[in-house]
Amino acid sequence: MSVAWEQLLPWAVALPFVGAALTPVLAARSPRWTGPWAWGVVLATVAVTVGLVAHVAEAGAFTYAIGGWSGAYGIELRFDRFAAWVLPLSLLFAVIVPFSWRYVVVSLEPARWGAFYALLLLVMGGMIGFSITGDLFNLFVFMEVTSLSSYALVAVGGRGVAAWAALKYLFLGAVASLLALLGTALLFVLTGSLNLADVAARLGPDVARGPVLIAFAALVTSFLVKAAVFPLHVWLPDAHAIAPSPVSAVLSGLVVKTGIVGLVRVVQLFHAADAVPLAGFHLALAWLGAVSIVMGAFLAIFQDDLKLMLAYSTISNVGYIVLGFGLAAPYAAVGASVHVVNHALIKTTLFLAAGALIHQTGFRTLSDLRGVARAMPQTAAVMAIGAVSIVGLPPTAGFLCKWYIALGAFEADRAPFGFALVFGALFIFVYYIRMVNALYFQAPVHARVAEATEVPWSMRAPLLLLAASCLVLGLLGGAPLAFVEPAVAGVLPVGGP
Amino acid sequence: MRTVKTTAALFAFWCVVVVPASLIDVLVGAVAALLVGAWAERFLWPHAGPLVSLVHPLRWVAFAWAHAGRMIASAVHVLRVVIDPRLPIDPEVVTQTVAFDDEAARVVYANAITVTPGTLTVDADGDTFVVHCLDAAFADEVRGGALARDVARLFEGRTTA
Amino acid sequence: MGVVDPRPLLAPLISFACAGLVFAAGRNAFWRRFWSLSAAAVKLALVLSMLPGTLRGVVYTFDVVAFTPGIGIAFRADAYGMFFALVSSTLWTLTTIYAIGYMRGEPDRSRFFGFFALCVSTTVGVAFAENLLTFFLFYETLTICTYPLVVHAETPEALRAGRVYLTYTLIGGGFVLLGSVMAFDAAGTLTLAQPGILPADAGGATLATIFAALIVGFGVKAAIMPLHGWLPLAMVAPTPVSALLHAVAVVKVGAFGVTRVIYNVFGVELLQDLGFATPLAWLAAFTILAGSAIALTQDHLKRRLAYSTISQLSYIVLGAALLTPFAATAAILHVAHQAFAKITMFFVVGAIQRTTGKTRVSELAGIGARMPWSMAAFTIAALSFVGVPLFAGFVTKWYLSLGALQAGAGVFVGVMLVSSLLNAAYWFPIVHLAYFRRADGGDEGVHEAPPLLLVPILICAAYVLLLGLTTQVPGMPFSVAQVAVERAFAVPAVVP
Amino acid sequence: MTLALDLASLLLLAVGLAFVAGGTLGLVRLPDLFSRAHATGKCDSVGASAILVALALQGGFSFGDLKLLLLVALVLVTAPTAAHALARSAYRTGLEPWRRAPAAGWRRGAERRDAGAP
Amino acid sequence: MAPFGVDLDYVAVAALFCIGLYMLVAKSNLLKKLLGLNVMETSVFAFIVTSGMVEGGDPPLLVAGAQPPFASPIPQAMVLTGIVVVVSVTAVALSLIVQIYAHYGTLEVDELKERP
Amino acid sequence: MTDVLWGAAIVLLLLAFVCLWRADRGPTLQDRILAVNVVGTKALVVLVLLAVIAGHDYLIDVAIVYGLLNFVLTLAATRLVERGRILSEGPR
Amino acid sequence: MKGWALALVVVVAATLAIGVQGLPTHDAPEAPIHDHVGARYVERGVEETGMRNLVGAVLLNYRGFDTMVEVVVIFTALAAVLALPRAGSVADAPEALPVSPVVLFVVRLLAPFIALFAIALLFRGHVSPGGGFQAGALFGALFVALGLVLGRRGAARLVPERARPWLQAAAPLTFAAVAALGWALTGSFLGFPQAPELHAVREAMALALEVAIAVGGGVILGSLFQTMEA
Ligand code: NA
Ligand code: NA
Repeated sequence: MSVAWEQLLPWAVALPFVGAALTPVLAARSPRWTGPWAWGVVLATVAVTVGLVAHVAEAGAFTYAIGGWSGAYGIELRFDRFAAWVLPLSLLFAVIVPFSWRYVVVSLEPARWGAFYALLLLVMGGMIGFSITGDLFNLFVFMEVTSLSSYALVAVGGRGVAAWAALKYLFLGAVASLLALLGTALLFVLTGSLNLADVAARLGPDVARGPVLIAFAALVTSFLVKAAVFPLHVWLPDAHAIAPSPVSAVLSGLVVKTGIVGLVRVVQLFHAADAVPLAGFHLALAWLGAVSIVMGAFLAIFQDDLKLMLAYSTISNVGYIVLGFGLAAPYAAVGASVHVVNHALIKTTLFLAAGALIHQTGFRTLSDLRGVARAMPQTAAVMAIGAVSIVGLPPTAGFLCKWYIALGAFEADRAPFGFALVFGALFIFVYYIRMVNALYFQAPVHARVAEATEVPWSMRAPLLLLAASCLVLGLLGGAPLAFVEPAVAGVLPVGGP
Repeated sequence: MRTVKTTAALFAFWCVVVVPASLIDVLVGAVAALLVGAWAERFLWPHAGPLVSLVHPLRWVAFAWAHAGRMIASAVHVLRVVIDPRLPIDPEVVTQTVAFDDEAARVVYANAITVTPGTLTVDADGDTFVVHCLDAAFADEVRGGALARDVARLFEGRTTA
Repeated sequence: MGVVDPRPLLAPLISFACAGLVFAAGRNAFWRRFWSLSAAAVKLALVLSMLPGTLRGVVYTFDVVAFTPGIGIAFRADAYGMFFALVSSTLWTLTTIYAIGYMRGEPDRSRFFGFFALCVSTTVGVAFAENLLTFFLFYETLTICTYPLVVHAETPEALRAGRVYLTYTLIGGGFVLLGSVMAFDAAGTLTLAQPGILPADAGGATLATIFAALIVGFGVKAAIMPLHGWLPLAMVAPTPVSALLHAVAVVKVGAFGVTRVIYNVFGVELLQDLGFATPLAWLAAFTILAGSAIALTQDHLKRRLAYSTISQLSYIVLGAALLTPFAATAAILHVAHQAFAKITMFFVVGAIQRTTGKTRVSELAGIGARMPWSMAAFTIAALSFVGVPLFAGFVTKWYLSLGALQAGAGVFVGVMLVSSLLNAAYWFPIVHLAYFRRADGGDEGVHEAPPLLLVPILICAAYVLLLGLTTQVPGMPFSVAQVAVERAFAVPAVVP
Repeated sequence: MTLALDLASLLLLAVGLAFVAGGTLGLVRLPDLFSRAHATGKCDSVGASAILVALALQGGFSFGDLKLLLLVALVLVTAPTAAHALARSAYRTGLEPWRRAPAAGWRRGAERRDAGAP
Repeated sequence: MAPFGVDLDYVAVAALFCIGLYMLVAKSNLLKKLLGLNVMETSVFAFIVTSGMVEGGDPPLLVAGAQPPFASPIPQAMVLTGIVVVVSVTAVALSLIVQIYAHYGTLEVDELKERP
Repeated sequence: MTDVLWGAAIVLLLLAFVCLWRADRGPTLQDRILAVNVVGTKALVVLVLLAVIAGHDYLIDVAIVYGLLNFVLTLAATRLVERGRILSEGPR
Repeated sequence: MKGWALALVVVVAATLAIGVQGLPTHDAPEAPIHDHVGARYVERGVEETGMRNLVGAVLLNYRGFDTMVEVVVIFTALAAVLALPRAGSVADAPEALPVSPVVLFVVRLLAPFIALFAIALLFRGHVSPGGGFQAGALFGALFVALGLVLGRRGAARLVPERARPWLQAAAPLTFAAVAALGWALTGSFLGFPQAPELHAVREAMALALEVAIAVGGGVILGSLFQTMEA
């Protein structure tokens, strides 16, 4: 029996949304079942997503006209290979949701369980929609679903500090959204259209350059903020560190990637339109990426708080991705695309493992967590595997990303970025080594750490699964490349390698 | 009974807002008014019916007339005050106790004070009214209680369940 | 002649698997030892099984995965790689035995032996790497796997040494990565199967950058001065670690990398045209002399050994940088010679430390009487280093001098001579102290090292003797080195 | 008739604007929340109502303009109520009403009362 | 309106945008910042709506008697959606502000920064 | 006549800006709410003016909605303040 | 801070001033906004959607997907506020402070009219803009106002306890249901049938969406305020 996968595309968005809407209804009757329910919804969505991805891998990109209004006359979904590459990230929710069961039961009163899971599902649905929509305004609305639920998820865990971190996040996020809306509005005024492809087609040479440039700058700035590229990262560290660990995983691993996806979409649009000086822009992007790598890593070095360190590391890793796309060379773009997925997986692993350590010991700084590896060998090992992966040591996938991006730097005759990339990575070594040192090679200073027990299986199983995935993704090495290269060829101003 | 009255008032309102042009408009209005009227039972006054129907209509008209006059007068008064470069005010707060039998009377009194020149109801808690007066003359007026008597007369003979 | 065969992949994988089993063994000493030893044996057997083929000129290859054309993970056991793999797997077997004895009663032995196995695994991986990418992969993994061994004691001193070690090696790794990326960009391939891949028309600046990046990168682990700062500090590690890693695995991987860069990335011909090798040769010569000079001033035994290692490694670099077949032969041979001699010395120093607690040269008076067998082995190694004829070290120095003359750089012969004098100056006092001075404490009884320590010591010492005596015996390292040199220079190596 | 209506309308409009302006002036000039609430609660509601009635008279009064009267009722009910709610909130949260300082009394009577105040 | 060749609507929009931006950045009180944000958002909405107007155009209600040209319906739909989004964000922001005030007793950023 | 109405609308808008000064100045939160409420009333009138000027009856509906929202939001904000949920005047 | 802010504003203002050069004069009928997609909606909107109010046609039909996501945004706001920890009482908060009887009276007086006016807006949605959203805003205001004056227990009576979560989820769920129906009828997600014999279905679908937006939006707005105020 053959499934008409194309017909299922809108349901990849609608399923999590419907699931989210029903979660509080369920919560009113029995809060206990909201977790499994959310998991079920995630699994169903993932099933649809995976089917779609397989379909695209086989049959290529396709569009879906919502309501039958095709082209610019309605809203079009576009499932291209780039979307197919980033969409499987939603798989991570299938691990994060069960991981958070324990957290939810221990830390939240039952009245809030439904809302918590609903927010997780909303983040997921928003991200999926964001990745597949072919409409500028629709992009904005989906971005808002993700952003709004992210703000709230940051604040779930505590009162003062958490709310303050969430509000800072909200303010910057709202400004970013506003910029995206401004850019969308300008492009709409200039072209009379909201459809990405159509806008690109209508941004002819007779369209005034000034407003186009402003629209471009507004959109790009917006997504750079969402992606937390230095120096637009200021919202990230507190938000990601203070949020509950499963949420940190979602935010750091997944939500910042919407900024990247948005960036790719914008560049795609403006490249097709040939309306702005993209070469200069790419160079600027590369610089931002390089600075992010170094500054993120540099700031991470000074963090004693485990999660804060991971948060800064996200800035650094996003730097890799942005640099990769900024180099505008096929190899670099491949590396950046791979790193989008790679970093999501690894950062999820790390944050969940950090969460497990904090959950079991009650401590969150490296100096307090010293020597915890003896008491919690499995969690510590997951942490170490994550560290090795994110540092990008061979034979992990992280290495491959760096390799490709550096290669792209030389390919594009931008050798200095190759240097920056390679040696920026050394900073990252430094703080992960600090982490491994603290966990493994230093004696416990707290009895609670020395006597901690391993996490319960509902948390441990996701951790082990993730760690295994990190290794597999690394050992698979180039296997995904066969998929990424055409994906990148479709979204970049340059052909595939 | 109250539901019917509410529904009737609502239907009249509907006619003003929608300006029915077809039978459908009327029917929908009637049904909607009935539904809202029924739903309003959940939050309207627990014991009494709407104000309008229970007060002698003529008294009400007279009071409303006076009310409108007070309103305009007070607006004129404030206007005079604020355009006077000296800003001739010397506010004073008066606390007054007036016993009304009726919740509606209390509200009407509070409102009447507010729209009377130079006075503003700051608080109304049971029988106690706190009035902000722009100067002593108005304070004395409030203390004199003429307005309170007017309102009391307006509600005289009204039965409260 | 290339033959597809999984053994070049299996050899490193064996100890990877073994490492997992050792970690899993936890506190169970039997299974820890069992897995460690059997992996060592299997690996040695695997490598040896390829030796006959290698001597016949067979090259075993195995491609694991190709990411894009020219980039992938692949293994290839050529003669030079075989040579290096043989040395390391032989020494691993011996060191494992020694370490079992040495580490008795230490905490965290599973961690120790697990990472120990991983280190050797990566070393063999480096030996069999078909391309620079695979090479780099193992090169970096080695860095990470060594770290837990360096900081094993978990003292502040150890942690500091670990930090310094990582700083040096990771920056070095960065340079290697950079050089590799640029090389790929220039050549479109990274294979190490050719006598040089870089095109001459890639541009002088680019080629110079690649050369500098790769040499600096590998030079860190090869401890070429001034990149050697980590090595003396790393001596804080347990002695088997110093022995294996700082005599064989880590440092040799660096030196091996340098030779790979010279012979397989650039190629002799291109380098001769470019002239990049000359400064490298001078740097190596400087390191040889300066390392020895500093060793002379060290009283701490392991530190003296460390500076000696720095000096000795540069023989290999110098040999490679001279770009002549004789010098190349010397370079390759020295990989084995230095390894066996130095490991002998470390073993002995470790044994002394374990049995008597002495760690300084000045404390060794009369030790020859107390530990006659150990000190005999030490003496053999010292003689070899000094370059006394019939000992292995002499062979190296002889060929190196020939190579220098062949290259028209006679000055390096002078360097050899001065170095030998310096070697003598810092080794013989130890021998003298050991045999010709009486201990102050009067504790004159024989306290030889326990058998688990002594047996590896004696085997290594015997091998040092053998290496010097058996240059003409097929199957011994010399013959393998010859095959390797023939490949690198595409001419039969002349045996004088 | 139309002229008369228009004139009435214009007059009401002018008066309304004057009241609104007065309310605004009061909002700016008056010394504390309570006195400002006087200004807005009265001037603004009356002024806005006047303008709305003026608009209802525009071009004759039609059935559709009943809606405008609805709006007038809304404004007349809500503006004073809002002013009251705010004044009450300020009063209950402890805002002291502004008093004219004795020395600056603008008429003699003020001093007398202030002297008698506790 | 475009006297002196200046499109006054655009000027008003830009002015509103800048006022909001100033409030957002310069004010220390969180509520004022939020207000500034809303002013900025309002300016963008105003931009969208005015851009959809047309000289002498009717609203896009095709009832009897309506004459073309009509204002474009898309900007109005966009703004309706946008307003709802902004209201939602504002509601969440207010909830967070309520939390912050309950915890710290202040809404001044300068003071919040000093709290742990 | 239309010009007169335009003029009235502009005057009202200017007055609204004047009110915003009070909203910024305070000093109490109630002052600000009051100022915003008054701005809302003016905006309502402007909406009706526009409705009459352009003949768009639907704008009157909008004005009614606006007036109601203005009232309810004022009450809601007042309530939040008097319940101590938000208070802009932090300790000085 | 102020200086920086001012500098930023100046930069932004300058950028905007330069940037707007060349923006199409709005109001001009030949602006792109009027001649492309917008033109088609004006031309064929009534025929294609059956709605005379083109804004409604865009909201519910042409760009109904946006609106679906938008109601999800409202729902997100609710979930967000419900997920937050309860604010807890401020020590000196006058918890039992009763609402002013004047306010109570006025709100009670207005409430039924507000409700009916909201319904009127909904009912007239097909000829005047807003419809569902304005009605939703009014319902929201209504719930907020009643919640204010009635207190916790009084407000709880406004909507039956068990119906509340369903009403809160009404808008997204209705959208999904309508989308599914359209999927079944026309083969496209959220497709509205155009066949003449299905016009009644089409109207019912649009009405369902409007009602769901109004009621769902209103209930959510009310819940938001109550949660915040509590
Ligand atoms: Na509508
Ligand atoms: Na919408």
